Amino acid sequence: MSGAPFPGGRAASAPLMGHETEPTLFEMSVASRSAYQLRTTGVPATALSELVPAAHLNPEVVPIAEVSERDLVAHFTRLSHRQFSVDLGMYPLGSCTMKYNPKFCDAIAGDPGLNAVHPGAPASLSQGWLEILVTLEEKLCAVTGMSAATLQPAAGAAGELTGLLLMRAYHEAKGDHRRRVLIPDSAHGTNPASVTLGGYEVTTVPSNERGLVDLEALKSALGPDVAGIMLTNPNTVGLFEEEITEIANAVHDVGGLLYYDGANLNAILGAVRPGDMGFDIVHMNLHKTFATPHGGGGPGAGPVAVAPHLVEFLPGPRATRVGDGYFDWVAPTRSIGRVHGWHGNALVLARALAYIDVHGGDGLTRVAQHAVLNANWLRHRLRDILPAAYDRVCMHECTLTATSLKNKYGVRGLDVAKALLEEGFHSPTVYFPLIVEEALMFEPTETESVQTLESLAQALERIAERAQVDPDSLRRAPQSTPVSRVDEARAARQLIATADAIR
Amino acid sequence: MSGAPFPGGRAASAPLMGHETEPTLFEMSVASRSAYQLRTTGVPATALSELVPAAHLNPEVVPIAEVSERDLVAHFTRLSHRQFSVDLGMYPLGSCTMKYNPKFCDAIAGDPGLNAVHPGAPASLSQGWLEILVTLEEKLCAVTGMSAATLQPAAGAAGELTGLLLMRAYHEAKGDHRRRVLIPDSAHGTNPASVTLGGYEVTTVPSNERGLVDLEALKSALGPDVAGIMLTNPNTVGLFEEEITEIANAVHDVGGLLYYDGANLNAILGAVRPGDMGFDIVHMNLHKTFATPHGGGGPGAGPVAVAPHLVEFLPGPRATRVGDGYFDWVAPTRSIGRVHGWHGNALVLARALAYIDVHGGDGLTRVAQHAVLNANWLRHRLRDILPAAYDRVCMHECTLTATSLKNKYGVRGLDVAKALLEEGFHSPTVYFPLIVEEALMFEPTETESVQTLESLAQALERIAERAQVDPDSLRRAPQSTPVSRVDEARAARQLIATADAIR
Amino acid sequence: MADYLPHTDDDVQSMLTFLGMDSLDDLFAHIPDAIRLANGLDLADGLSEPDVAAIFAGYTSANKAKATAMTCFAGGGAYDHEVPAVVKVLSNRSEFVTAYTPYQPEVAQGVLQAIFEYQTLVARLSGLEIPNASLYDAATALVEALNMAHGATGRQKMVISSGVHPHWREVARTFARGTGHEIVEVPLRDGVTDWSSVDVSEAAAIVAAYPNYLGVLEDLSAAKELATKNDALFVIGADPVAAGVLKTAGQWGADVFVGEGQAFGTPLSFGGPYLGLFACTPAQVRRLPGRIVGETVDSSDRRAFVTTLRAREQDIRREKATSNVCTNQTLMAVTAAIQLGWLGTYGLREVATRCAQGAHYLYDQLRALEGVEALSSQPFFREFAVRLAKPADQVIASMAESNVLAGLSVSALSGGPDPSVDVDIDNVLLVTVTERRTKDEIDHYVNVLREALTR
Amino acid sequence: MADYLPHTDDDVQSMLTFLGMDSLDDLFAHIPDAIRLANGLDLADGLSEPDVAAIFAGYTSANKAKATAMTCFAGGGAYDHEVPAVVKVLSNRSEFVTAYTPYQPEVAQGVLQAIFEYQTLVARLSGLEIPNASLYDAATALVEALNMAHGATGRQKMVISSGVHPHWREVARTFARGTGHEIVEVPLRDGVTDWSSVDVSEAAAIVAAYPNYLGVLEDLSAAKELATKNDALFVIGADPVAAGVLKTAGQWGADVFVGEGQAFGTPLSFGGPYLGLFACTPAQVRRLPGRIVGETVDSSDRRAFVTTLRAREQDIRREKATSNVCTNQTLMAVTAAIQLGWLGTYGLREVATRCAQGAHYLYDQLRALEGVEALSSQPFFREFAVRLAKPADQVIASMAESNVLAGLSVSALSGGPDPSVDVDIDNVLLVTVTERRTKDEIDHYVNVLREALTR
Ligand SMILES: Cc1ncc(COP(=O)(O)O)c(C=O)c1O
Ligand SMILES: Cc1ncc(COP(=O)(O)O)c(C=O)c1O
Repeated sequence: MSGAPFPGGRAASAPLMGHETEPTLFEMSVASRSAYQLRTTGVPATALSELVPAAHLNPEVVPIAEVSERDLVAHFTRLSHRQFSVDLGMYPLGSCTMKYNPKFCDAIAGDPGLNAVHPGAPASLSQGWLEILVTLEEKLCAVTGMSAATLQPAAGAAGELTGLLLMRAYHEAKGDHRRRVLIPDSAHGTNPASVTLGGYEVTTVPSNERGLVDLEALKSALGPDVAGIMLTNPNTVGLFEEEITEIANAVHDVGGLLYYDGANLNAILGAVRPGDMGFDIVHMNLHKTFATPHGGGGPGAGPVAVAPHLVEFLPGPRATRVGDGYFDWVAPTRSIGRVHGWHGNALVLARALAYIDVHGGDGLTRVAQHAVLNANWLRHRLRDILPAAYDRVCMHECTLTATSLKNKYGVRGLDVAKALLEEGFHSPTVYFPLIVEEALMFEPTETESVQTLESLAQALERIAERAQVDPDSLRRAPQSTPVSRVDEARAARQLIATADAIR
Repeated sequence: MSGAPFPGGRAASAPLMGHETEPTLFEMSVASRSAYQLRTTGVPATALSELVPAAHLNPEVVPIAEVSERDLVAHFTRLSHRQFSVDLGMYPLGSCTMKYNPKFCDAIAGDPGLNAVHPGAPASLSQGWLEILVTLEEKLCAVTGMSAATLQPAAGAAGELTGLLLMRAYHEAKGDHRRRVLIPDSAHGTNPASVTLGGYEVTTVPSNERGLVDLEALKSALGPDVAGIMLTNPNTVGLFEEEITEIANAVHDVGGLLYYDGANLNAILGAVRPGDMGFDIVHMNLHKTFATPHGGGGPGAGPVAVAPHLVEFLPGPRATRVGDGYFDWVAPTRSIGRVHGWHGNALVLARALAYIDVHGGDGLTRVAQHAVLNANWLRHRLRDILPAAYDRVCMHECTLTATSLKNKYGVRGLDVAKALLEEGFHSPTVYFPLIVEEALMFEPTETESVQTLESLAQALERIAERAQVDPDSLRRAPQSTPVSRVDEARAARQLIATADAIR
Repeated sequence: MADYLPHTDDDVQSMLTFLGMDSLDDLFAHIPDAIRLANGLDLADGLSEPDVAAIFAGYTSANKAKATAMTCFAGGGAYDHEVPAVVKVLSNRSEFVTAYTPYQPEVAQGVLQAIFEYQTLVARLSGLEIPNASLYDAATALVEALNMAHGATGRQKMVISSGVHPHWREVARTFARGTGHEIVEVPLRDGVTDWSSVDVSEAAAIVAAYPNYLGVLEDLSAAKELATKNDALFVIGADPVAAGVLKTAGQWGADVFVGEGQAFGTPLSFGGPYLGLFACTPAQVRRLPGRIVGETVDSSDRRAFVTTLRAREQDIRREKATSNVCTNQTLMAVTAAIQLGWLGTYGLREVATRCAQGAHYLYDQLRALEGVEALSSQPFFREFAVRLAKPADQVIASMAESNVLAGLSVSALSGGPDPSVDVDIDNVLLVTVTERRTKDEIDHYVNVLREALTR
Repeated sequence: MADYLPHTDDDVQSMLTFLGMDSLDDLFAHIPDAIRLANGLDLADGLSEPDVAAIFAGYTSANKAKATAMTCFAGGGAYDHEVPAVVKVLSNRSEFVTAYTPYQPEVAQGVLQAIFEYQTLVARLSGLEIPNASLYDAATALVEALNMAHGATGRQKMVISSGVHPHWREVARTFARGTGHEIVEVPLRDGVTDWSSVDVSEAAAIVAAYPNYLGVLEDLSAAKELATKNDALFVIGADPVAAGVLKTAGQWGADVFVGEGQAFGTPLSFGGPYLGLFACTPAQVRRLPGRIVGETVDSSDRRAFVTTLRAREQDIRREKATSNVCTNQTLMAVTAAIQLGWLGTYGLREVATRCAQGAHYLYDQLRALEGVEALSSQPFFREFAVRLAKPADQVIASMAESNVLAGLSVSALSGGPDPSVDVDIDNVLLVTVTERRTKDEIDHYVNVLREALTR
């Protein structure tokens, strides 16, 4: 007898040594084991029952987990070895701009001079932070060609909704109650969802055979009840809306506003600005264009910049330059109010400012140039196995299609995406945008070298070859990953969202 | 044609996605790519040829590598995924004390208040550092029962040689020129190598059938030409030299000194001190007992503590408490001189002090107790498949033997060690100490839980079973690791020590 | 000129040649000239990292209030808790930091399992079965709860205690501009919500705070009863640290729990990125906002994790989605799982207890000070409000000179008068004590405050 | 009471039961009572991490000379170079930090390949074919070089230029106590080694420094000739940063190169852990000290790396080993590979060039100062010695008040009179400029020094 009923502690779950599963923190837990260490305070250790009435005390102990620091480290280090990341290799997820995240910007955010500041400290005691916010706002306006911005929205979708509320405030201030917002059929799902939350109805505008907004269809959808249109340019297919000025005029003509979904801003830095295209409201995804890390699904930051006629409505309070080198919080006169519990994802904002400062105007321009160069090189390189949905010069991403593989060998885009994992690359975005059949959307970003692009192309060539020779192996892919293809249907059928769920 | 002759950038080399090799930094290099960014200084950029005579300038450019920061990150992150470590799982290497290295101690060493101090700064400007060194010295003396210590030696072997030079200085100061140093046959290889460098000859003392120094053989090896003896206690088999007092008396009786190899100090913290056993000189491996990380083979730190009669010979200068809260560098009166370019591996020393402060006397005592408990539990748990070379209570490590597996199935200790890698554990130390046939030396350390020990035991049971059923598979192990069994003979036959070596 | 671009001039040339182009400009030729930027961006040229670091050194030195330089007694939803080195190191593992949302579960088990563990902890601490994978912060989590209540009841009226943090209420008001919700704020009397003062009939949600933002522990039974009686969802915004020892939202009968998870391993960070905690009853699962990770198996029947119930989400349901949230705060959720793993069951209890002990120790001393009066006589947990003889912002400014961040001015927090405070709000100071505050620091606080009041 | 031990009381009890024991003491029962500690260690009880952090905060604030607070013009073998965030992050990957020496190559390819890359870089920078995997530091690397020379020639006489760093020479003298080497130190004249002043016949090694520790670039042809003529090994201790632009040790004809690798990514660290660089000609490979990594294949013919030529090492050869070194400085070697990868071919050249530019810019201004005299008229690289009108330690102390670390006192470095300096050594200051020093900082230095001299 060993006295140890539940074995643990193996590294077999780390792919370094095999493909077994890692226990959960709760499975590792052993009663009265612990890791925490707290400061000696000297504060009288009065029993809690003397401080708080019994009615408030939980009669039960809420179980967390009881593990040693050593096991905690092993567990999360092993989990990290089961996780792909930009730092491990190319992550060509279209629409996600998974570029290299400079460690320098992380170091900036890790400085206690920034991260140990309480958000409720008076402005006089947090001048450095206010200056960061003001400076970032100014630079984002320079990049987008807008007048002012709010930095509060915590991600792109939050920026969208903020933008729609600004649109609403603008119209309502004029006593103008509009009903609809136009959205192209290629739009990202957050756009229509935000429209609903903004209190508007969605009118979908079809794309034409060139993958662009159908200008005639757009015009016929317009009317005095249209509050505005949400676009991203380049659009989600990776193509530039060449008739953007005509679109802008048409929307403005009916009194509508133009909203720019900044997810694809990386393509046009230094080349063209949303403001110059006629947009009134622009959100940016700092976690895309400005290289702040995605964190496995956030945090992001979705600042919203606006044209002069919308500045008075911006969320407040806004860090503002109020005097010679002095900054204070000022609420815009007709502010829609806060859209975040404090000032936004501040450390993400600081990272983005550091990124902008390092690049400067010249560097940001090169960023877009090389991002576009890479996408076009890849598109052209892959033309024989995965043709582009729209075969012409694209911007920072290229939407390819696996229809011919599907028709010939029954290999779907998803299978290609999964097989790519075995080849050491993250998959592209699959089945988005919805308007392209068997879409595989590759966004290489500017930080990948041409060697890496070539390597990706060769991997896809090998996969195309396997499609011919052994299509079944692709449908079973991936096999060399920590787990093989995951049963998503089962997860949805019987929800097990916690370790305590009844199975 | 793609314009990219050398593909790169795949993560396939990271075990997460497969088992391919990672290119070298040099294979990734592309002319005029770069990552570095330097401060703008404003210093006149005079041509180097105007500053340095042509005779000194290298007419050629020394090639380093030309990679982007992104590729640098991917390369070394992928390499890290090809590397086992304590943070990933149990690392029961006997004699190496691979315990958990607290992240707190790393944070201490990462503070610019310590790591940005120039070693040549005057004492008045580096009082914090001097206080750290003095405090650590005092605490190490309390742990070992000695009078004073030098913190300069950079690892255990450096400590050994320093100790031998102290031994020599002691004898020579008395005009006593001795010739030999005794070493048990179970000693670590650094011991005899250090003896040679200390200018002495090695006399090997055999172990008896209990795995301990043969006292009679020792006595007969002693004589007036013996400068001293080097021992570790517990010895390298993991057993306590119970006759240590008799040994000490015998050595002292001929005027010799006792040197304590501190590699195994973890076993006896708070239980017994080398000074009380009669040792005159003690080195410690802070990278073992005091949990400073091994760094893949260093840095370590090997302070040497001595009894009163050796203090005057210690290397200098030594940080010394010279007044009320003031510290200065003082050279011992008959110092043998420096043994390190500066003050030793200072950041390692700071980590060790933090570790000692967290544990305190009580915690260090528990460390040894639990380390010994774990080793004995494991020894007893494994008795049926891997019997102990000496079957009785051991200290912090247990030396088991695979002879029966070898005799029965032709499976060697090395095969067991390699198979263990497939099971998610690092191998134990194999074939050391030399006096045990097919030795597998396990040192679980105190930071592993009994669950982990049980898991290890079950893995070894599976391996023992495989030895019976499919011994060949063990001889081919490991297979699930980044590379399979490595051809060591070929490496030695044709040395390829650099990417430029002729193949 | 600094950047992170790999391409050499030769690379660019050969790539252009491959594309049959002459210059990088050709790639942008299809953009109409009229809108092309003629002279690039109106931004200075790039600087090297160390040059930028020097600029930021200026910012950090201008941040006088950093908790490393000033002893922090400010709270109000943002707490100065111990974050040990081990948690920082693990949560900074680049695999977690530089991953995207786990779209390909086969190579995202690390993040997915960590979220699953986070979800388990949120469920336990909230006492509610269905957590999600995180939201932006507590304020926006409250908005999602209101949207859920609207979805569940079809009603628009949201009855919110003014004991809910003023910023959360403000955010709720902002988003109500789009959803059309009617926000009814219920005043406090002696620090306790006076539910009887408003009409709660036809309410979609009854929202209470626990403890409320002024620190008071309200008895929530009455609010629960109101919610039940009126078929409204009962939403509790709770301090998750308190959940280490106090009744959980579930125990009080909540249908929805929202909270701020910053306390679990995320530094003060000037307010973000923080962590919106969210959990609800199984009855509301199809209305859950954001992502949720579920357990399943892979094709070899090994346990695996995956984001699930995706049919609620915006990328699939588009304008009918339960929420528009996409990118959320995963890294903070992973961090919370790590920090809670470090604290463990008894560490969390210890932190909660020490917070309460420190707060009460300080409170008892302040009550004896001239010019300081407790705002309410109610029980509290780890923060409390006092009414000073002087404006709170003046006191904060003068205590800052002694490197004490005295707390938060309640009028600054509320942006003016607020139904939560029925006395002169300008003089109300919200004081918070965490487990990091020592007796010496607290005693020093008392002395410095005494001085500030008599100055 | 704080520790990192997992065992609960129950664990301990059940484990003891498994062993048939009653208490932990039983495990130590075989240790004779006479030597057992009766009352434990004479050390205070353990403190929690934050308590210990508070103690260390006291130490760090007492370290006035940190380069973050004082502009560093000190060098002498320890340099204030730029270490970017990316290098810190990568070299702190816990897989590198918490691994042991790569005894099991199948799970140590990460460290092994990184060392292989490091070795390649050392070979290139030294101009010698056979590097090793690192030694403790430059001083001990020099000792290994002397031992190699002894092994190669059978001789004991080591002729060392006093341009070699005083500490390295002292370490050589210390270890010569054991090996019995005769250390002959050669004086400098006007900063240049006067080889003719000593008898080099029967020398095992001729050791020169490049640049020498006073910054001077000596022409090493004469020394090389002496070595050749006397069948001695020619050992060069060179600044590896200089190797970015200056002649390599190999180009000067060295048989052995030693150097300090701290400049490659390791912070000043109060002197350690640093990195002993070592390389030699193929003729000496069997005498190589320490570990060396070689390329080979695995059983599937995939490229793999492994420590090789192990037959030289102490664990196999024991008392006949080429060296006693076991644990070395791998993490610093890995860090050097990363830092050099970041610098790249042209970054290293740029760093070297900027060091020289800064040093000459400062030198030119100092020459114009009253009370400052150049110690030698010879060419130098990035540091130089000046003779002041006042004792160097006084000047350093007074410049420190303006937050300038003025340099190193050569008499402090030498521990007294030294054959390298033939003037009043107390007044000699060694001044260093790295690529991090700005023109403003250098100009400020000049002003502060002027003040210090006239005070
Ligand atoms: C085109 C587009 N719009 C909006 C978004 C939403 O951004 P976020 O995820 O930051 O909310 C995304 C994110 O993927 C996107 O690709
Ligand atoms: C028993 C023993 N002595 C000495 C040493 C040498 O220590 P170091 O590697 O620090 O030089 C070791 C290291 O493995 C050891 O195990």
